[in-house]
Amino acid sequence: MPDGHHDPPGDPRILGAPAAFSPAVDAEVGQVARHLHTSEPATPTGSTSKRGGLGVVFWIAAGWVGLTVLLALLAPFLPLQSPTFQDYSVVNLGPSTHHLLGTDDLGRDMLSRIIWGSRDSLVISIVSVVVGMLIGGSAAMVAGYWGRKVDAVLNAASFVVLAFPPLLFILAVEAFWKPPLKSIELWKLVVMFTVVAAPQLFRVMRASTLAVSNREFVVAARSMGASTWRILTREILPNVLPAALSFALIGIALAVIIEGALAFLGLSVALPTPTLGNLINEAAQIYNLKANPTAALWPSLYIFFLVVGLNLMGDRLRSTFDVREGNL
Amino acid sequence: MSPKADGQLRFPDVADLNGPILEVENLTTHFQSDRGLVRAVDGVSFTLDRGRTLGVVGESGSGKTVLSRSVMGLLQGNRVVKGGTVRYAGHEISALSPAELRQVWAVQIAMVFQDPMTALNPVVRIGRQVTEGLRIRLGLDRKAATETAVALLESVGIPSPAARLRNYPHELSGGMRQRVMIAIALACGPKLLLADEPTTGLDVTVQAQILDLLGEQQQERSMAMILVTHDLGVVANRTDEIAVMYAGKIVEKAPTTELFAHTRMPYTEALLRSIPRLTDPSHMRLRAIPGRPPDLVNPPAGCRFAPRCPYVQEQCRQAEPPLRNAGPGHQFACWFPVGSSEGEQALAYNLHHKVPAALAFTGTRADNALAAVPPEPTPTGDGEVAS
Amino acid sequence: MTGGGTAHLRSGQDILLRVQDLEVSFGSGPHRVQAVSGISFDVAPGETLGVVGESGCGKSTTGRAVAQVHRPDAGTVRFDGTELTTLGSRELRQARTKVQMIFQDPISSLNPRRRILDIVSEPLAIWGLGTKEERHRKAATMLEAVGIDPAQAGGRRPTEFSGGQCQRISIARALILEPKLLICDEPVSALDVSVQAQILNLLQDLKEERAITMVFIAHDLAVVKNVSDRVAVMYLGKLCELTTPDALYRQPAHPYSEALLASIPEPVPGSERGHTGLTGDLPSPIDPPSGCRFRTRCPYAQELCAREEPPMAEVAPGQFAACHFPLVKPGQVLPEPGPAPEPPRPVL
Amino acid sequence: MWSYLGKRLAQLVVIAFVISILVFLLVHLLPGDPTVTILGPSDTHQARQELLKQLGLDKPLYEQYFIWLWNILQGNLGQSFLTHETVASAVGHAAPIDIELIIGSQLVAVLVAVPLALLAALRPNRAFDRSATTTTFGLLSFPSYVAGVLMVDAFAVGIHLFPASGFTPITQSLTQNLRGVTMPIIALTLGSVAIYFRLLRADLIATLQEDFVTMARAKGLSTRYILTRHALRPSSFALLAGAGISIGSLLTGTFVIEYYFNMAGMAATLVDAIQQRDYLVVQGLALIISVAYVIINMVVDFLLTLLDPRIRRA
Amino acid sequence: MTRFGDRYGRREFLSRGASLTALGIGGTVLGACGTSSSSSGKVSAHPGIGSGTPRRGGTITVGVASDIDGFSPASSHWDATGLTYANVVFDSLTAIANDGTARPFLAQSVTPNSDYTVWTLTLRPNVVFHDGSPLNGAVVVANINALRASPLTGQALSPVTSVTSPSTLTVVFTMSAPFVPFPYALSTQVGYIVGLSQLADKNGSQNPVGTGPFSIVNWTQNNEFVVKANPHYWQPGIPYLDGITFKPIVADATRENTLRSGGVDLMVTRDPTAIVDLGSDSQYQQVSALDQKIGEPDMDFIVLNTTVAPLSDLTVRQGLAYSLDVVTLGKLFGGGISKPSTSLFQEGSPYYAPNGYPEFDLTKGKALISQAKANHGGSISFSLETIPDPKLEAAVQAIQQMWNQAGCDVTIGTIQQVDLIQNMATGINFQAYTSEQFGAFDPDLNYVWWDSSSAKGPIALNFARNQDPQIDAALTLGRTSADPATRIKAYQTVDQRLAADLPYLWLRIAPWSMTASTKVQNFANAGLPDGSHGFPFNGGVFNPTAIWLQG
Repeated sequence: MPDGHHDPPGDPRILGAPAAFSPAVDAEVGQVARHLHTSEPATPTGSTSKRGGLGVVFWIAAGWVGLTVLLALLAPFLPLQSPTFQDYSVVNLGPSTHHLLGTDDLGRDMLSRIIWGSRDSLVISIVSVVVGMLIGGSAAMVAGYWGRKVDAVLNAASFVVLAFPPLLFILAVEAFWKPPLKSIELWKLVVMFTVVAAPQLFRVMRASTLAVSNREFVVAARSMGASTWRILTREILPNVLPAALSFALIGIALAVIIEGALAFLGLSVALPTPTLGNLINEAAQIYNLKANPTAALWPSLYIFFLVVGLNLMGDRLRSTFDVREGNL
Repeated sequence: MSPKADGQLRFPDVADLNGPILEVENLTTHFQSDRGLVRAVDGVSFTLDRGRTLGVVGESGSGKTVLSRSVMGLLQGNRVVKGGTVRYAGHEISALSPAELRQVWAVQIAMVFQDPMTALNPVVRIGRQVTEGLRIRLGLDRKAATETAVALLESVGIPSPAARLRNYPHELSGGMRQRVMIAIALACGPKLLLADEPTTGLDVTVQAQILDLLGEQQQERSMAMILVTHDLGVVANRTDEIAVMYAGKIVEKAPTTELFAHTRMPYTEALLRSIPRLTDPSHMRLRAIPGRPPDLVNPPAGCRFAPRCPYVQEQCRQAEPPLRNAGPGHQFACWFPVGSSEGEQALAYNLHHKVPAALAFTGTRADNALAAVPPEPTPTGDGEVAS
Repeated sequence: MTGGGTAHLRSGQDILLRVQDLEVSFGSGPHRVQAVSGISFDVAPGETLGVVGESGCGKSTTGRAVAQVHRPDAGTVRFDGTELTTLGSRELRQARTKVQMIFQDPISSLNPRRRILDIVSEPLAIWGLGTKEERHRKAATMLEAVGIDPAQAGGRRPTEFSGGQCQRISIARALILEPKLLICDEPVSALDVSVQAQILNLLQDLKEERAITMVFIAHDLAVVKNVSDRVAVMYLGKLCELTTPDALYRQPAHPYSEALLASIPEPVPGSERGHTGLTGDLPSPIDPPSGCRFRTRCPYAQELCAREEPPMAEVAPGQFAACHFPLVKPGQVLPEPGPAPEPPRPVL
Repeated sequence: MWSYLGKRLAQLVVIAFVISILVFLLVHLLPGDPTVTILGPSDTHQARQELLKQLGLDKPLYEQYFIWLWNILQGNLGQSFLTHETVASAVGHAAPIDIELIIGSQLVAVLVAVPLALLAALRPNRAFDRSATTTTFGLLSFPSYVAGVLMVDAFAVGIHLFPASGFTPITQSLTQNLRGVTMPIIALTLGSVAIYFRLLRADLIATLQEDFVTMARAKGLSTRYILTRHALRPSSFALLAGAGISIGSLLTGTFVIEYYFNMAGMAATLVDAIQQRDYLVVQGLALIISVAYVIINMVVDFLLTLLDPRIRRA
Repeated sequence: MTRFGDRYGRREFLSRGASLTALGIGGTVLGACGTSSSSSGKVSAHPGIGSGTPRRGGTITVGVASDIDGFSPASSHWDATGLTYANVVFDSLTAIANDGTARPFLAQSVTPNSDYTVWTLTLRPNVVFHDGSPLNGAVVVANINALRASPLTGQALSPVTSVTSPSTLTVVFTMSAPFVPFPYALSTQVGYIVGLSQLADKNGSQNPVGTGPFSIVNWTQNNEFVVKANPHYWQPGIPYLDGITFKPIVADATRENTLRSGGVDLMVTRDPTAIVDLGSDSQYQQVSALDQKIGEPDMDFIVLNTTVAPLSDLTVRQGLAYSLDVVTLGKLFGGGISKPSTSLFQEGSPYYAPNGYPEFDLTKGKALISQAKANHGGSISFSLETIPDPKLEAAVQAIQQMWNQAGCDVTIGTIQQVDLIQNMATGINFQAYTSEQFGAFDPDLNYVWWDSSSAKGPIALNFARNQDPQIDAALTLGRTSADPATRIKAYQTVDQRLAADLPYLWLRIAPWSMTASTKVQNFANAGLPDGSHGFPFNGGVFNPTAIWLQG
């Protein structure tokens, strides 16, 4: 089946997409592949491997997210008041030199609470998404590569987990698991989030794996006698990882927001530990909103920019590596 | 000049036309890219008489596809830089607004695309894809449009055409899809058909059928046609005239027989010789063209083919050769043309000095040292590269 | 397994690959597609077998089945004294090193996320041969052999290369394990004519240097003729004709071969044959025609063709065709090959 | 097509079965005792045992499961231990809320996102596209619980435009119903608008580069016609898949909004029931939600096959 | 019991129901309250009491804090909302007047024999149920028997050994022991009489048939309860309204928003900030239970498990009490109206007397804690938990800091309401919880919560498990003595002993309030048939019978 024309710079088709694949391959890989290699309006050169191809926006977002993570990591070493120290003489104050972002209804320093709060929020979101990706991702690669029965079983399993009402699951875990140590509360949430995230990531990565598994370089590796493990790790993984990574970033953003929702229900990390969700939840109460609107503003803004940053990064990665949410 | 009346463009009947149906003058199409201006079509001129067929031949990246789309005015957008004029039936269509151009398309000029798999909307039934032009452009009602569509599909050799209208493109074979596309192009009775690699995606057996079909339809409708292809074999027997493009420029243009009989441009010759022939014995070494087409952002100075040319001399690298006449209708752009004494001397000189391109041209074994041609790193990727 | 026959198989020990009654199918149930239905062929060491046919005729599937990339449903693939179809996965992995493939889409066949030197040395890495430096050194040698400068290219990724260069890299990778058999699955059909010539020359050179046996799959008869010692013509999962390229060109025995030949456009004005080749499309492989599968498009078809499947038979010495009414009758003397008409070549 | 549907249906049955087991086990292994909520913490052991017997909770677990399953197969989802309201009737009250919120929010999201995406994709990276893209990023990062609080403050408390809480069944009063759901729907819509816009825009941009769009232009068709009749449908696969996921997650994801706007939807009812160990209600609701999730996804799959004729063979 | 505004469990009865049960009907809920309502509203001198001529017609919408699980006194768990609903569709045999005494209501008279072991009720004649059936002794007997048979309410009537109806309008209760405050019990959940058709109806708990001023139109769980005026109501001239729609709105904020946006005309809340805000707004009128002097007010407190170390150590409990700064807590969370409390009763109540409860003294607290540490391995560590409610969560964080400053190692956390109740009852995993309880017109209604006998066994209703013979004796005395002075003394003893034993660390009086838009008149002024005024606002419970709308 002749085809082929790797359209060079200047050919109008390239204005759209790097038409690097033959229709024959397209037809085989089907719709998923279509999604995999259609893209944002590419430059006429259509290359994806350029250095700095992620653009300024990405790096600004990454810088912001990085700063957030760094602050969270360094919280114990920063010259911050304890996030739980209550000073009843300075309740509900606006920003001042002593309290850069003001204080809350118990006279605690908002800046300190936000930075410390982001610690647990980030641990929950990042760890659960990373672990979810390890579990869901490996299952996805196995399912996508082996196909057939393995795929059918894993796929159905992911459906079961997805369809199971997450609220029931979370409340059940909440009721079931009473960690003897308060420090484990955090990990309880991580486990819940992981269970919820894993099947989602499974579906994303399965779609990418399916698309990649049919590519000829995988067939080539097989014909060279590569073991399955080697094919999965050397050939498929590097190709599904960027896509998965972009979803992971968006997943982390989502997890930060969901942590907030759980805090709204009193299901997030136990008191008195601040999390971003706990902070918003505390501050968005009507009595606090009236007494101290800025206390709600700061954590909301913080979440907002963190989530925007993560979304931007994920989105940039996605458009650079040509993946669609639609492959879920 | 056809006057515009109440926003409607009017074109003279082709039969009454005195001049050529298409005149392209110094057409340029550049694209703005991150790396700079991509000179995809760079000063191309030609004319086409009604009912005649022009073949446009070149490698991928030579700008031939852009040329056909530029002629039609299909390339729009803020990153397209256009220049030159295109006159259709005496009317300067390159100056028309997009809305006006819509009146030209399909009814006056139509296009057959390279890959029917991608050029037919995969989620729209054949029926609508054929009839929508008829209904919207020609104002036929549903019934009339359907009847016309059936007739059209029948005329392009599709069996049980009425049933096919309900099909989606993927339900047809490649050949059938290409026939559908031709039917769509012909639907509104264009006077000029641009066929952009109409058979590239097809099997050889089907390719012949499609080319025959195009020929028949052209005869019947006395259309003019531009046949764009990378395969000289395709145009050899089906065109009146051939233009060879290289790096955005026409480097040789001649009536078909003349071109094959008296090839002037080394590039044309190299193209011809690199094709394996059935008539050649097995295991015959092919004469490959070394290197790759130039980067259209920074084309080489002088003749753009110089880096790959077996005849190349210092002059070629300095000065760009103009299009010169070599007999009736035959133009070429070369300082050391094939068949001339300068050319022969140049080649002999190069062979003597073991210029790799010349060695490759002879097909000698040594040229695997093509390796020889230092692999210029391709900064961005696409574009045929040698090594 | 019906018909087909094995008259064209050569006896004798000196056969590297013998494929017999190969059947491959895809899908299941009513949509089961029999892509290859019982074909047999053999390849002698150092020989190049060209396989030609329209898309959908099963030629690529055959290639993949030989390499056991897609395991066949039935039939035997005896390679270098080993029966591949019955091998367990471990032995098969071993055996696969001796059979390598080159694919149609040069870009898709290289992992876009890996560097060229790693890609080419990957087969060595898989088998743990040598240290990393040694592997890279060997890969560099291979790259040089295919005309890629390892110093320049080794550290780059496939997306930075053109199709032609990628195909060279694929070839380097395929040859690094020094396979005995190279299966080239449409290696040039995605390339421009000028590059196609480069690759064909390269393959030819490598074959001579390294005494590689090849199965060369393509749809372009002219290309196949150029590289092959024997040509197998396939149609709808079946073998139609097997002969030398010159015989095929001079005197095709099977009507399908004739049609195929007639379809090839020659870059010579006026060379067009009156005959336009084939009409219609390939029938559906899900429900192939009875008897001779080509009969629905065959200008010579008779009632017999629908009833009975023609077996392969020798119609001329070394020329086998599966046709009830071959265009070359057994015993018929072939016209002497005249000098090939030279195209106009002003220089040299 | 029918065999495809049949296959999916079989899949649905299997998944529903597995989920029913999981739901049942999880609910019954929950610490806590429904008799305590019913009787209160009184220490009459006998009353408790009697109640357990009466509720059928004294039987072995597997037996309870099969009784439950058998009842479900007969269309009887059970009855609350506490209020004696049947699960079916509870669903009857709760489901319309979710259905309206979900359909409403997704419909609004699509109605907003599609034209925005069409306009943005037409001239990618120009002013309109950039501002729409930026805005949607904002929306995406704007949690519904914050949106709800702000809207109530502005539109309910502030200008009395909408009620701050409550759900009026559509059968009772259409205008009241619409006024009541407006703010919850908007709160739920925001994120979805962003997601739909982004999915559709990206696909549209890709589609608009396709040859068939060029071909449609070459037929002299108008931009509007091409966008709506040629580009939209092949660009909406990801949108549809996204809608499936979005709707699926909203099945219980509406909880915060239901809570804040005081609407007793499925999620809120489920949480209640869990809190009270109202086993049968939890089981019934969880099963219905799960099955709804699977059905929605299958409907999406089915719609995808309608939308994209190429995958019909599968 | 616990509940500051449970934002999570939608039904308050979870807590109240539990207490109910136990108590039989006791306590809290029904109890809730007390006394005179005082107005903090600034609009009218007598908010909740209509001035001018009542107007007939119109409907109102009322926001309540929870929904109920049914209308059956024998099997439903009525919290404040449940009793409010009951006031609407049913009538109780007795009712509390604004002086805090129980008066005959559906009964015409309630008379004990000399030793309070036999009580005779005469029923009001010519009273008919919504279904047209008459009220008579047989109906009451059927009701009481159903209540006694129910595991939920049976205990509340445990002193009753038999009930008979010697004549059409007479009912006689025979007790096993003197039961002085019996008329109070008849104003609680067990005093509401339903029609025979409801009793016979399998789904009776969803289809109330009462004698009340309104009859049910529609009840959609968790959504609304709609009633229309009963044209045949036995009290002449009322109700004035054509109908009422009740909307259960669990979240305090949402309820307040709904009032502010005009979605409800009247609501109940116990959020001090809301009370202050709304009270200072001329668009609203307010009735608050904060100044209640009668009976016991609803209290917010911390309940300690006195059987588990380290809280089993009285020294520790004393240390905690001394280091708990209720005044600061009041400032932080009380919106300026909170009343820190150190007693079961409020100053001004007849039962109130100085009780010796530890006043805040951090130094003393620290000393006691450090003194106790030696006995507990060097540290006093325990967990304090509350239900998920932002205000409670904030409060326990402050308390944590206070106690940690005193030298404890306090862990805090949240626990779902249902688990909290179960843990308290079983004593498992239970150390210190926030709680709300003890509102009652007559302290006897809290008998079970304090009696030593209910502090034992696998399930204990005396959650703190505080066993004090002096308390037991005082409680018995209060129940069996008819002498008011003796009774007052008895309950003062209870209060003093609790202050000494410290099973409960008092925080404040629960700040219940009722807020209405200005058009709603007379919402806290239901009359009683004897001409007295009914108790206006009893914690979260009120009686909307007499409401009328301003023109």
